[in-house]
Amino acid sequence: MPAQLLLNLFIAFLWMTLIDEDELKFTTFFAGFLVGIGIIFFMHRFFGTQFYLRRLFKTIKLLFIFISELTQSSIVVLGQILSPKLKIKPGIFKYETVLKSDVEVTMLSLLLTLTPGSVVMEVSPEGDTLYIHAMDVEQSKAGLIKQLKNFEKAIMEVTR
Amino acid sequence: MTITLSIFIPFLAAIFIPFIYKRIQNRHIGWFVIIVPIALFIFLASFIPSIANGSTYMHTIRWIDSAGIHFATYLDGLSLIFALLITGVGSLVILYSIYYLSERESLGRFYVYLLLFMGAMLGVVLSDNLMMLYVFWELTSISSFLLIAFWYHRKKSRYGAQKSMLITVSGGIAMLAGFIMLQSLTGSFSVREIVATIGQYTDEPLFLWAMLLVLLGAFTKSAQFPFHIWLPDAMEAPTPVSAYLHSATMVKAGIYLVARFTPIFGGEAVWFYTVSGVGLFTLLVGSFNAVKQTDLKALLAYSTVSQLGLVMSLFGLGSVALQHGYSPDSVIYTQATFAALFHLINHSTFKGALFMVVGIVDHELGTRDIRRLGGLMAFMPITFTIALIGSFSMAGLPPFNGFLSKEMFFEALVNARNLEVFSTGTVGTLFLVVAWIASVFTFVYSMIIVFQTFFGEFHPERVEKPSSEASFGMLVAPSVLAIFVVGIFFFPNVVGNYLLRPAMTAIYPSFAGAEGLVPHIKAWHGFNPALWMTIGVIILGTILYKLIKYWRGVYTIAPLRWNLDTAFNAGLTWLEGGSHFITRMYMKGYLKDYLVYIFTFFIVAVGGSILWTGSYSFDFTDNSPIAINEFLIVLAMAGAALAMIFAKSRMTAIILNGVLGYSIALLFVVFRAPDLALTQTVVETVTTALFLLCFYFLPEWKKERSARKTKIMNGIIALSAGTIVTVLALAVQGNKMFESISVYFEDAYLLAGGKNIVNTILGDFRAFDTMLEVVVLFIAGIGVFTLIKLKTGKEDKDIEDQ
Amino acid sequence: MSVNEIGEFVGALLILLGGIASVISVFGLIRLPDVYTRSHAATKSSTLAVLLTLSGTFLYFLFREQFVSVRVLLGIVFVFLTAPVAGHLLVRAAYRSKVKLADISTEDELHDVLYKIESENDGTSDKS
Amino acid sequence: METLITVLVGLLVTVAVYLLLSRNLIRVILGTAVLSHAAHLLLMTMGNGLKKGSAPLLGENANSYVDALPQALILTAIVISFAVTAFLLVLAYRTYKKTGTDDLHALRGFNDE
Amino acid sequence: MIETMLTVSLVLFSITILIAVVRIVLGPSMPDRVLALDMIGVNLIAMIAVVSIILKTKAFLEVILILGILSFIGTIAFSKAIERGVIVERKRDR
Amino acid sequence: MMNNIIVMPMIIPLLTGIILIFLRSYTKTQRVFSILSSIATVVVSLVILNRIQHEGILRLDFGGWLPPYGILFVADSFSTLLVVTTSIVTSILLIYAFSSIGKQHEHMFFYPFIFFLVAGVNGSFLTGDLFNMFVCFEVMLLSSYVLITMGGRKIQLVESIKYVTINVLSSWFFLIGIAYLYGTVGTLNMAHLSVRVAEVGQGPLLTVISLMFLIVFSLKAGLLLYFWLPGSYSAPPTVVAALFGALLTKVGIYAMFRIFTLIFYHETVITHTVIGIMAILTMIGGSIGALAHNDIRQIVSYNVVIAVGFILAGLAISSEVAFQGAIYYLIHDMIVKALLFLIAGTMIYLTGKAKIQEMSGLIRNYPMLGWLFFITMLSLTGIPPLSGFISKVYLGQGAIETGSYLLLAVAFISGIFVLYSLLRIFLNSFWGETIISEDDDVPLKKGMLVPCVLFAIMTVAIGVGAEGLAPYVSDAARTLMNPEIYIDAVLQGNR
Amino acid sequence: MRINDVILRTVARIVVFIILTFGVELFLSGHNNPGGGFIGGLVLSSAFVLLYLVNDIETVRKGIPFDFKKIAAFGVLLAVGTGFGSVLFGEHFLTQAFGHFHLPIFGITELSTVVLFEAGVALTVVGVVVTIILTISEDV
Ligand code: NA
Ligand code: NA
Repeated sequence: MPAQLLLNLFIAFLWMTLIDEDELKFTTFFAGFLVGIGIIFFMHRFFGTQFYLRRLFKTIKLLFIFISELTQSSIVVLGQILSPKLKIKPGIFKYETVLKSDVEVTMLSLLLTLTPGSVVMEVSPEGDTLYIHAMDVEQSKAGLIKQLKNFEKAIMEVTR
Repeated sequence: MTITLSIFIPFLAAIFIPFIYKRIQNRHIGWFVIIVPIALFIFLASFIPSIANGSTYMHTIRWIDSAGIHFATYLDGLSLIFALLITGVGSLVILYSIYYLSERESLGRFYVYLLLFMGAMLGVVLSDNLMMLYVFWELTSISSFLLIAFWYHRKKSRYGAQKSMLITVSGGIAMLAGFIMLQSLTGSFSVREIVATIGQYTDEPLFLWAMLLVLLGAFTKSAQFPFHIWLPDAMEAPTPVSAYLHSATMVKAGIYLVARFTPIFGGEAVWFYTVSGVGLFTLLVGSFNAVKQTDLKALLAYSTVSQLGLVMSLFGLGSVALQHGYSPDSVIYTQATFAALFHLINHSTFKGALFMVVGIVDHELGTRDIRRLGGLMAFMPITFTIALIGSFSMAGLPPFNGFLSKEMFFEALVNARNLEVFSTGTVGTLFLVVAWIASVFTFVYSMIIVFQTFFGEFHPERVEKPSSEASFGMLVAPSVLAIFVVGIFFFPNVVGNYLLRPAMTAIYPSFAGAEGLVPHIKAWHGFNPALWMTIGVIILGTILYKLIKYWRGVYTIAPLRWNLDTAFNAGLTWLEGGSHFITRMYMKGYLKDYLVYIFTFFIVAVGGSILWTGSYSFDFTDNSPIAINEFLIVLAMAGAALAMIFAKSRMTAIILNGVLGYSIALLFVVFRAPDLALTQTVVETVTTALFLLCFYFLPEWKKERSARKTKIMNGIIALSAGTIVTVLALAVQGNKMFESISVYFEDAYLLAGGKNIVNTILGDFRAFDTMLEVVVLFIAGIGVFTLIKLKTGKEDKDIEDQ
Repeated sequence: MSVNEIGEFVGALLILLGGIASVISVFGLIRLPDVYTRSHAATKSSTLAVLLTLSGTFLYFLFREQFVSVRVLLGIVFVFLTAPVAGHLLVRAAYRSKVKLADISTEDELHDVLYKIESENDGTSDKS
Repeated sequence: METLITVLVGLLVTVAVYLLLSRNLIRVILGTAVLSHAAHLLLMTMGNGLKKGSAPLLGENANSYVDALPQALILTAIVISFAVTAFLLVLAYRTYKKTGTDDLHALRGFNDE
Repeated sequence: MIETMLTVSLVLFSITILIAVVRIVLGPSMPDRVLALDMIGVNLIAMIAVVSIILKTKAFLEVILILGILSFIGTIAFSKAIERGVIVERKRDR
Repeated sequence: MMNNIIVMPMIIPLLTGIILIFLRSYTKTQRVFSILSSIATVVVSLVILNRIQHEGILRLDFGGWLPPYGILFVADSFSTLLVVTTSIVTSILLIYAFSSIGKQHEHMFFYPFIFFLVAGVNGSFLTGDLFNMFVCFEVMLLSSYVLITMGGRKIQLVESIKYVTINVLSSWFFLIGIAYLYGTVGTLNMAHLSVRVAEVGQGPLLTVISLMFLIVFSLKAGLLLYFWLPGSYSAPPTVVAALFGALLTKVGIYAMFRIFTLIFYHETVITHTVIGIMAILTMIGGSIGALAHNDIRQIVSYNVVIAVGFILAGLAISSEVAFQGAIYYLIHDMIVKALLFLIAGTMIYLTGKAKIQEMSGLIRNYPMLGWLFFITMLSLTGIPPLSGFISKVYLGQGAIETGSYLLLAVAFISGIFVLYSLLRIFLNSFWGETIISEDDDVPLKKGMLVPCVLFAIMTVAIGVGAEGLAPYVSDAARTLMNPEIYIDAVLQGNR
Repeated sequence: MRINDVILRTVARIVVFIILTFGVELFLSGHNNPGGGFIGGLVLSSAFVLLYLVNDIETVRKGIPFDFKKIAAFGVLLAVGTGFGSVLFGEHFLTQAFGHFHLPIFGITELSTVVLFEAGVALTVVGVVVTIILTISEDV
């Protein structure tokens, strides 16, 4: 994968030297980079690995999942704060994740924590269990776990 | 030139003595030392004829030219008398000391001090420049200090030395102030120039101050009441020292000063009353106290005090002659001065001899206590003879020189009674009575010396050593002095014509050559009042001496028992105790107190002057508008700040400080200061981190248990400080007087090639500040490292460990 | 209205929304019963607020001055990255420093795990 | 604005002085910190007026700029007060470790002879 | 219009800060206070952004980023202090 | 014309300090390098002093930026005399440090801090910019903070907390004083400040602001606000105490002279009267304090206080002669105070005791030390022909000329207290029965004695050879008396 | 239960690089934009502070085995040295020179001795801040 990036940069640089006679410009480099992307996308099977920008698309997908979750739960929490009577039942629950690497667990935790109504309190020393504080355990635990699964899947698409 | 050199010779000798002392083994070092005074005496004596003919010698070496301070020597009749006394008596004292001091003593040190003193004393009497005089004046105090404490392991020696040093140096400092005033008046430090021009300045208020200050110097040095208290304690010095410094020479420096300054200050009523009054009173006090002494040396010390008083008073009386300048009528008053000079010489001879006698007694018997002594005449005939001559001369009996000068003293007093000037009438009579009473006591103690020591029964068990006559060598010096005592009685006019005449001319320049300035001294002058007074003294004195055990009780009567010494000691103790008390009162060691002092000073000085000068004119017209959000932020900051005071935990306070810091960063943004906002943010964070780093180790805050009153006081101080800062700032904002220089920096790009003005100021216009600021930071960094890592091994003994 | 003006308006609107979100979240900070619930209000709602504001700012500069502010973008990424971490750390610190959960809390699956092991540790250290 | 900030400065000074007069070392150090905040703000108000002009960056082509000199001075002052605070804090820390107290009443020094 | 919106949001942010200060003062627990401080930091970022728009300058965009970085660092330091007392360990013991 | 040489008295120590950081583990090299560079500083400053005699006041515009916009160093006779003395005193004290401070300190950057301190001190003397003076002060102060705590004994820590806090406070006053002044007249260059203040006349507001500076420099100098001084000067190692005693208060005094002769000299009725009263109270307080204690270090420290009052009496009098006196006294005091502190420290080192009643008869075992102390005592009392004398004469003249009799009286009487306080040490500790037998006494290292002897020689030399200094001193006093000389030199051509 | 800092450490790894880059950028752009040696240095040191907060001292020391005191000293030397450099060229102490140079790749570039000066400042700041924090932390 880094090989693809290096190659892409090389193409861009080559492009730049080919196009510009006397002056070096960033815009030319960028254009060369785009050209490189195209070339590598066509050729990536020869490397025996995935096209390296595929992750980008997956990441963007993850981002959108996140933003939608964020908006939904934000509204829920804002509503809870603003409701004349506090009707919440907060609590801590345990969630065992299928994710393995540090980066994956971190990403999951960040996303979960960013969405309102839940905070990751602890990660077990082994890194496979998250302890989560939820704003309203009784009502949203099921929803939260669904959200977690959603995130797990999206994350794995990016990282694996 | 040679005269100047004569001052230096003793100093030079003093430098070499320690080296010689190390080299020689079998010869007393004194034999080398004695060469110096003898040579100098001969040298100075060679000037007698020319000086008697009216010559004077002057020589100047420039020293601190810009200040008019020169090394100017001046030899005239007055200085010559003193110079001869210094070297003459000096020679005899050293001769005496050779036998008196054993080789076990640290003689090197002794003679160094003695030579230092001799040089200093010569310097005093030969100086023309006041500053040079002062130099040597203090040097005599110092060498005297060293000599008194020669046996410094004795507590009493140290005490005596300290006392003399404190009193004489203090007087010296006063005198210095007086000298400087004289210079300010006349523009010169030269005595001769001042004498020449002083007439124009006598009406200035400064003139009087200068006079009193100079007199303070003279009185302290010459042990005049109430400064005489140092002299008896100075007797802790080895006897040769007492004979030399504390009878013959140093104590006469004050007399010299008065004589020297008579042409300047004489003729003033204040001078007359002060000098003669203090002199007479000292005479009375000294003689009265001498009688009760049981230590022979102490007795001599008090006698010296009284004799110095006598001489002093004579100079006072003699100054009257200058009141209207020269006239044939006023010459008569100069006789007092003549008597003073004459008695000065006489006193040196008989008192020197007496001190040496006491030294011999002490040396041979191991005690000087009159109550233990008696009957020494039998085995110390020569010593007895000398003592007799000395004492009788002191008592004013013929055929000894003391008689002559004593008679002249009485005559002067009688003359003074008739004085028209200064409306002396009744005071003159008082003077006369005082003098006469004092003379009676003088007679009594003189008799005590002779009779209680040498007559009566000898009790061997009361003395420490077996008794015998002193060695020949020890007797030489006092004998010579005794011969002078007798000799001067028979040939007084030799002294009068060759030594006193030029001295009189020096003191009364306007009387030079006047008829009767130098009278013909006669032992027999008919039955005049003075003689009757002497006879009275003898009769009453004899009676009092005989009946002494019946009236000794008066010394225990309250006012007479009171002792200035006790007062002095109490004063010092009180001074130390009081100082300790006061210092402890405000130097408690609490940081808080110190800060309170500082803020109080700030509030009083700055706040007070704001109110006093009314510098609180405000002008709010130029204020920028406030947005609501800015106001709210300021409100938040105010809240955070106030909350810091009441914060119950340390971390809360730290957090609140963080709020302040970050909010200030926002204010910097509002005020268009991006660089500041950036710096503030980072610095605040790092500071907070540091607080937390150090925080862990500290215990949780305890509630301040300060009293409510303290809290209110603190609050008032804090509020006042805050108010003053604000008021002053508002006043400044309303009173901008100039445009700032910072307009210049707006050309930063042209000048320094940078578009960020602040950065160009920091990196270029004021790069030096930045460089140093980096250094400050660096020092702090390395300093923190050192502070934590350097732990010296030894632990707090509260003592320097390195 | 030109495209730029619309862009600017959207930017300002986002900022205003951010302001409102911020006030609401601070309302939560006052209102909610314990530090854990407050942390929800603080870390998330205010993160949302700042994200809205920064996005608005980004848009504003983009449309107003045709200026792509990398710093603002970086700022957004940064807040995204750090805000949850900060929240997580704080809540953990609170729990480990034994700040009590509010009474209305219903379950606590962490308590036993954390303190059972700790007391075991204490036991071993006593023996040694 | 100037007046508002000046009053704030006065308040900060008041708080700082009150903290300085306390018995607790950390409070004293916090006092010095607040004191320097106040000084920096005060310096700010001493320029040619707050908010009058643009940030002193020539690249922005404004008509007038705020006074840059006080800003430079404050920057220097901030760094210096940071250095001093750091040292003072460590000093307090070290003193506490050595003496076991941060109560200034217990830290009198020479006078407890 | 835009101007008003911006001003209003500035006021809103400063109200947030003001209330957060109240939370700091009230506590009750230390994490509460740090939370409020963190919130103040975040809101300051927002305010600076808005001020930049109002002043039409890019001069303060750096400050936004810096403030983000540092309030993060500050919060870490505080939570470590609360959690473990020590904020920088010599050697991680467990 | 290029006057880069006048930055050298600051830059040489600065660079030396930095380079010594890298030489941490090479003690010998550190020493050699230290002494060489401090001698170089002496030479350079002497060269500057003489150039001023020929060329008048020298100035160096940093970065070539003309005053009042840039920062500059200004070397006039007054400042340069102090720089020279500082450099000499430091060189001699370094010799003492070599044999006394110990490996541990040397390994912990002791010499760098000394050099930073000197850099700060010299910078403060030379700078022509008020804010830069603030920064130079900080360089000096930070170094002093470190030096006073070095070793970390309890007493050091406790005293330095007070010292640091009070100095932080005074730096704060300095900063807001600068703020006010800048707000009012819009400039920082001292000569330019003088011009502007003169132009509007020193009104009430400016007078009030000047009092802010009075507070700052009084704190630094120990004028009336001296309570921090005795404790903090008693705590550090001997060399450091000597350095403090000799240099630190002098910087405050210098600044006071500079500010109140160059800028705020219009309203003497207020400012100089206040200074006079403060000087009197300082002398009294110092005198009382010097008698109040039995601890040598305290006695010695209060003697510093007395001297401060004495010198500033010269400023209160404010005549050319009085200035001369004050300048002579400054030089004298730097040397003799260093000597006094060294001797006191050596006594404590030798006996392990600090109270006068606990030591006795030292002169038998250490005669040289005893006589050095004796000379010091006399010199401080103002006994001629030692160095304290001439200043006393000049100050007296100044006081009399201007009718400041109270100042005169207190100044001269304080001399007696100096004498008495030191006499107590001499009589109790040097004289008296020898307690230590000659066998088990601590040997007095040559390296400790030599610096003392050098200082003693200097006090004699300055006293006897006062005329040699006269042209410099009178030039300095003339410049102080006539601010336009300084102003012309700084703002030549661009006023 | 042992503390698992996985989230913090993972994020910090990224954040540190952002801060470092930003710090260098601030340092370089200081002459024309907000920033400069001080701020750059401060930001760089805050990156180090973050490293120490997240990891322990020994770990960081293995990764960055510098003596920060020496770095600071070198910084000061550089700052003072640039001042001295101008003396060698016969200019006033601390005279900064700047000019526009044609460099390969960068084109017309403004080069200024101020950069050296500022680099010294930045190095000092980094060295000092890290030294202080390390020293205290090690003293536990
Ligand atoms: Na003693
Ligand atoms: Na003793």
